[in-house]
Amino acid sequence: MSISMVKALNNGLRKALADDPKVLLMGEDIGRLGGVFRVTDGLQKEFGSLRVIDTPLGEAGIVGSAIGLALRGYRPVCEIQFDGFVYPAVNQIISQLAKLRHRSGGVITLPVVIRIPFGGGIGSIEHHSESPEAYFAHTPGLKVVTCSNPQDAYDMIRQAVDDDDPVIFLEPKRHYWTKGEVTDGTPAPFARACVLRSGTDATLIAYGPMVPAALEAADAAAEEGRSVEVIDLRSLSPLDLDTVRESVHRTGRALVTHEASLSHGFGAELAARIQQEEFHFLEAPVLRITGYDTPYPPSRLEADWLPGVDRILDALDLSMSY
Amino acid sequence: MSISMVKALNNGLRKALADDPKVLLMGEDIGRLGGVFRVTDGLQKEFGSLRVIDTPLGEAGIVGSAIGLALRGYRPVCEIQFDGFVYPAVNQIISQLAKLRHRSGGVITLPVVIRIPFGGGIGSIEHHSESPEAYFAHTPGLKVVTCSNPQDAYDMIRQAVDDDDPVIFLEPKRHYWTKGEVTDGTPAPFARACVLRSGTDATLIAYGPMVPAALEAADAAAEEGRSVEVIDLRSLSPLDLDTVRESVHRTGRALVTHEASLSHGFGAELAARIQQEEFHFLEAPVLRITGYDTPYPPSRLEADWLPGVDRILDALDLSMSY
Amino acid sequence: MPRKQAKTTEGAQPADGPIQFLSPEGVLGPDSRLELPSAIDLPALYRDMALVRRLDSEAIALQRQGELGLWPSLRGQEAAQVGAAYALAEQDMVFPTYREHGVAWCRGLDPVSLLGLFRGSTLGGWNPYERRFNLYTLVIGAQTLHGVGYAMGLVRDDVIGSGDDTRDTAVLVFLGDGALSEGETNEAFLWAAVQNLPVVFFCQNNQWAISAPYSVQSRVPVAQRAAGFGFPGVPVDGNDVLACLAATRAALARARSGSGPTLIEAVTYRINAHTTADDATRYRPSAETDEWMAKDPLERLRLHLTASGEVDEEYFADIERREQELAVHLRAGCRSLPAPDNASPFENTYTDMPAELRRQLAEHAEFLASGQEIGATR
Amino acid sequence: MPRKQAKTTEGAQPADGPIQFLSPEGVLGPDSRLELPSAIDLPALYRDMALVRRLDSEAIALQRQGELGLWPSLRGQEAAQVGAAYALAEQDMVFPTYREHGVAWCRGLDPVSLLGLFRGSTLGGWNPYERRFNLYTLVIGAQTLHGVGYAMGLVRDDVIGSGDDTRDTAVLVFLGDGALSEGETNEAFLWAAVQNLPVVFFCQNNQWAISAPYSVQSRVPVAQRAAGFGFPGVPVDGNDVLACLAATRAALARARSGSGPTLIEAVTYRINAHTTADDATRYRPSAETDEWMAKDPLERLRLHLTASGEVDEEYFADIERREQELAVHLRAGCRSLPAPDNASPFENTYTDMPAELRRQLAEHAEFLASGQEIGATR
Ligand SMILES: Cc1ncc(C[n+]2csc(CCOP(=O)(O)OP(=O)(O)O)c2C)c(N)n1
Ligand SMILES: Cc1ncc(C[n+]2csc(CCOP(=O)(O)OP(=O)(O)O)c2C)c(N)n1
Ligand SMILES: [Mg+2]
Ligand SMILES: [Mg+2]
Repeated sequence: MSISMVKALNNGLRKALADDPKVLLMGEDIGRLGGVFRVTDGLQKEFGSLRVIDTPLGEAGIVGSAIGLALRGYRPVCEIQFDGFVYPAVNQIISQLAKLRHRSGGVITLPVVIRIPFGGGIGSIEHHSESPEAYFAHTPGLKVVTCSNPQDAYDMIRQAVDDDDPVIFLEPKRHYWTKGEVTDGTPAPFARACVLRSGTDATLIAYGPMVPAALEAADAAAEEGRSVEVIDLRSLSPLDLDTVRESVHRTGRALVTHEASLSHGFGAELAARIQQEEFHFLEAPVLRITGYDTPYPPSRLEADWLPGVDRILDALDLSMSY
Repeated sequence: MSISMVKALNNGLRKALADDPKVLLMGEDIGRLGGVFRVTDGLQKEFGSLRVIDTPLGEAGIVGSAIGLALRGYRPVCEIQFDGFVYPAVNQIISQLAKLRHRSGGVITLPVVIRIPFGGGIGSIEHHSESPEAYFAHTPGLKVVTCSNPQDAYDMIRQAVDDDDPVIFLEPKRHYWTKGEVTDGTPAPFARACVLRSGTDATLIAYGPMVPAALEAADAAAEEGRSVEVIDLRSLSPLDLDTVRESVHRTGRALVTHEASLSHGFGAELAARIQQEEFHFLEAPVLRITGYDTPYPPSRLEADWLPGVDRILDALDLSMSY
Repeated sequence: MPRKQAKTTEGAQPADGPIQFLSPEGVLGPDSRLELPSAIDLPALYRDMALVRRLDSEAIALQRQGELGLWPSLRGQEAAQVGAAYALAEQDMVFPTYREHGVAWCRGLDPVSLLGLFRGSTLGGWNPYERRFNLYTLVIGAQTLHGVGYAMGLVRDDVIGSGDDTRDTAVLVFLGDGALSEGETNEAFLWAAVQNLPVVFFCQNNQWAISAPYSVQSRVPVAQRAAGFGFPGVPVDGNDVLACLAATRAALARARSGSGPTLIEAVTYRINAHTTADDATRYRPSAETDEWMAKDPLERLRLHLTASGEVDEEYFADIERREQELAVHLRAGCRSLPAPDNASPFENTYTDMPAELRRQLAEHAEFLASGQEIGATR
Repeated sequence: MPRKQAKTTEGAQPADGPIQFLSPEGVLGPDSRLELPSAIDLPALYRDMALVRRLDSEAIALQRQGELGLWPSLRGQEAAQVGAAYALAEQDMVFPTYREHGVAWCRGLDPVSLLGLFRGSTLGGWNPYERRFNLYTLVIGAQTLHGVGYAMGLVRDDVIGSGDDTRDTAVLVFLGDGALSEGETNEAFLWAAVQNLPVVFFCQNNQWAISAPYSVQSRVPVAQRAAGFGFPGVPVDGNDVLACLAATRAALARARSGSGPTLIEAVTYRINAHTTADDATRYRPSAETDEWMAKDPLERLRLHLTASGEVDEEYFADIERREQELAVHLRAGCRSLPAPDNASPFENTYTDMPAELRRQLAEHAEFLASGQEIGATR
């Protein structure tokens, strides 16, 4: 069945709600309206307003009360309406959600999922195109994952709900309406990266929003006779370094791409790891193709500001030139 | 005159207040009490409670109202009592403070300083030993600096107040009581790193809390016949990459140390840059000596958990072994 | 309608209902709690409301034509915005949300400058210092603290309580009913109260925060919140421009005199969907909208003006002409809004561009320059 | 004393003052606003207050001896804490700050477990589910939202409003006066109000938040805040254990019955400095402390018990013996608190240790193992 990522998430959440009465959804406008992206469409009608909760307009309240619900045995799935509105909840996320298991010596588990539509490219206004993944990936105690296609969306949202650790679940909003086959088979392991395309000349690492562009770039490179392996990380924390290493070890070249700003972005950690672990096997430095070190620009500039196929190919040229 | 870092900061702030009537200090307990670390000791008495403001207990309020004061032409210096309590202010910092200049097309300048005692090693309880620098360094629009000695503390706090951009001013609380000479000469440029010790075998990069350990490690290494260059970054954003590159270019080896967790910590960006810029000159991968990917441990564990001289020396051994 | 207290029943007001001077039928009468403002240019008020409504309709049309990405309509809230704006002194500072097009208009902003944000050609659009009208703030509640800080600055500048009307200054902060739930808004209330700041919080309770009715945010009227922090809350009929003006004028005077903050609740209604991207039919019955249409803020003043004979046909014809001019101005202005410069994000992130950002800008420029050729081959 | 309303004058209470049954002179009398609780074991209440005070003193002594890094003293707040705790049913859940040692004691926690956090040997110290007493929360206000979420869970578990005293459950959240200023606390109030949650917020207004007197946080009494959100606020004499018990009992009963939240303000005083690391002489006059010493919560109950003849000398001797035992237990227990395991941070960050963390743990263990030798040479 070919469905959009929105529909895949909707199906996944429906299944999670049906499978376990302790699963709750909570967020702004997720009930009647079904969320501004309709990810929760119809779920309040089906499961009632005690389980699909239209909350007041307060993100600290959403995450803070989700922690309390988890302490009472529930498995809340919070929706943050847009990436740029997660910051009021950061205190509860960093100081409480991420730390309570450690604080309690392992007694407390907080199976809380925080869903966040993230990234740009949809012509939106300020605060609606942020890429905050590095903040969360730098926070021990959180898992951070993202999906790049409907099948992963469907599988990973259920795995996130099933996971006993807090999960920041990042949804690449510019691919919300991209369709793909979704089946009910055995999903890939939650924390495992996925080699989407194998290659021998270079390894191109992407996740969430940038995966389609990475695949497209690999296609274009193939036409020029270059064989590019594409890895979809899926899990940003923990990081599946084994898959990355195995690939770079073979290809000798690594490129990372993400929308977030370059400095201290996710690619920095990947570059740091790869150069350390594969020092003797690298033919070229790890290169990063990312957003710039500026706030996200007005949307009329985003097409140029965001990394894309051409910049990836330029970086590939550069990598090959070493 | 040999004074503690606390006293140096106090002197610097006093001078800033005396030089410009638009400078204000604001924070919890900074007036009568002089701050929990006494950095603002005596300043309310000297400059009055309209200029040295004891605020309500709300960090969002502190930073949010500092933005409003800056819009009215003031230069507020906010104190966040401890690193772990900055998170309630993160929404105002990331979405407002860092972005307003960009949002306004350069019309608005926000000369706001946010002072944060940071880092561990003082036997404190949870939330009192955090190292949040990477969160801020990943946020375009913010400057992020830290000092490692009284002279820099005295110079840099005034430079931060004079700077027209928002500055996150991180104070390594475990060196608050370390004394050093402070004179009134011409300070080093604000955004410039400083080579504290020159060497030829490897470059050891540190900042704030880890600088004394880095120097100690270099001393110990010298006894073993290894010449280690030590760089104190001082400015974390913008990053003085020129100084770093020049050094690593010569030594061929780079090590970075910080207290913050390894993954996506500040060292990741440095490693990513160095491996890219000095690819052909590196004799060994850039190595990182950092806190682990766990929340900050109970204080009885911190001495072991924190990176220290021995771990730096082990890393140096490893680097030299390539 | 989600709240009892919000109900503006036809005819007499319950004593604890919102303050109202002008009934939906256009009948002007007193309210025991506030003096009916004198020497008000009612025709001017109506004209501005009409023009603001037209501004809104044109922006919606521009959005439909693809010239704007999004537009948050103010329809239904013209009286609240124009009434509040008329109470401002020139030196007062305004902190809007993203819906105060009517206040912007009264502040004298070129309305074209409001479009850039929603066109994606800028994140700002005007100089906030020029007309003392801050940039729109999209993060709910965040601007309330900026207003508080600005008011702290006024205290320190000693521009309150002198009795000099051209000098004493206050801050007017706008917020929606949804913003009442954010922690930051409540911190703003608390700071304003404790420091007795010259700030007026003007809450347009338009009954909805996207799909959430007011009952999701609160079980008591907005004005009651202020009492909890120790300052007055004043509910007014937000569709009565006179009530809005009078209450805001009184509150600003109070603020300027150094007597502290006020929270005004303008009970009104968001006639359109949250923005042009929203579909309100998913969550609210059209009957509710119809009910509020009957309380239209323009219509009641039009009825009053006509009945009182204060205006003639030429007056309405003149408004129609001005509306036309405005529409032409907006359409032309929107299309000729300058495209943003690719260098601007780099240039405006810091006061002086750091070396690394210069490097990135150079790389970006080079990439864009090479784009033409590359685009051809790839 | 920063607040008018907080003043507990000797003798008769003003009608709007905090609820009080037991005067500082030990005279028991009615208060028109609340029923004097019946069938209360006054000697037990006094005993627990005395033991809690001793616990506190011993912890301070342990800090002085270097066994603890820090201790936040509850001295002066024994009545508030013991009174509130006595109102709890076993199934109720408590969310403390970092100062509720008295509540922990009444909840049946081994008091030694309170020391680990301040000794630096743990960040927790007990199983929060065992005695339904959550871990201490150090970030001001954060626990208020956890309590709210837990109460949302109670509603969904359908354990309110059945009338079954052993089943119906409520949440008791503690907070300080300073916490009233955090946005998160206000969000908690709002959520509790809108959803009518079974939660009681118990605010110990000890007049100070470190060096900030209550006047820095608010210009009105604590209880008034609740009204702004639409639920009752109840001021009680926090040094009167009976008033604290009665008010909390009533509020918890209300919560369990499904009638919604209450905010209790226990007007009390922090006799000692904020923590052992603080120096209160820098910011408050000793005269103020003296004034409050005269309203000591233990002394008034001791006076009452002695005067009423309910207890004899043996009773006090027994308390003294128990205090001694407690002191011995605390001292021995503190010193024998297990040192934390170097592996524990790695083991407790996630449910299953990720590969990278396993690698780091191995590296760490190896480093520590090699430490002995290396330490010798370097
Ligand atoms: C912190 C934050 N959370 C969520 C949003 C998304 N959002 C935009 S408008 C809105 C509703 C605001 O309602 P209200 O305050 O009543 O203002 P109105 O739109 O009705 O004028 C929401 C939830 C936001 N902008 N900021
Ligand atoms: C968010 C946050 N900001 C600052 C602090 C530092 N701090 C610790 S206790 C305290 C005062 C708390 O006062 P109050 O709430 O009245 O509780 P009390 O200590 O009087 O019991 C402050 C400011 C903190 N713990 N958390
Ligand atoms: Mg609204
Ligand atoms: Mg207190």
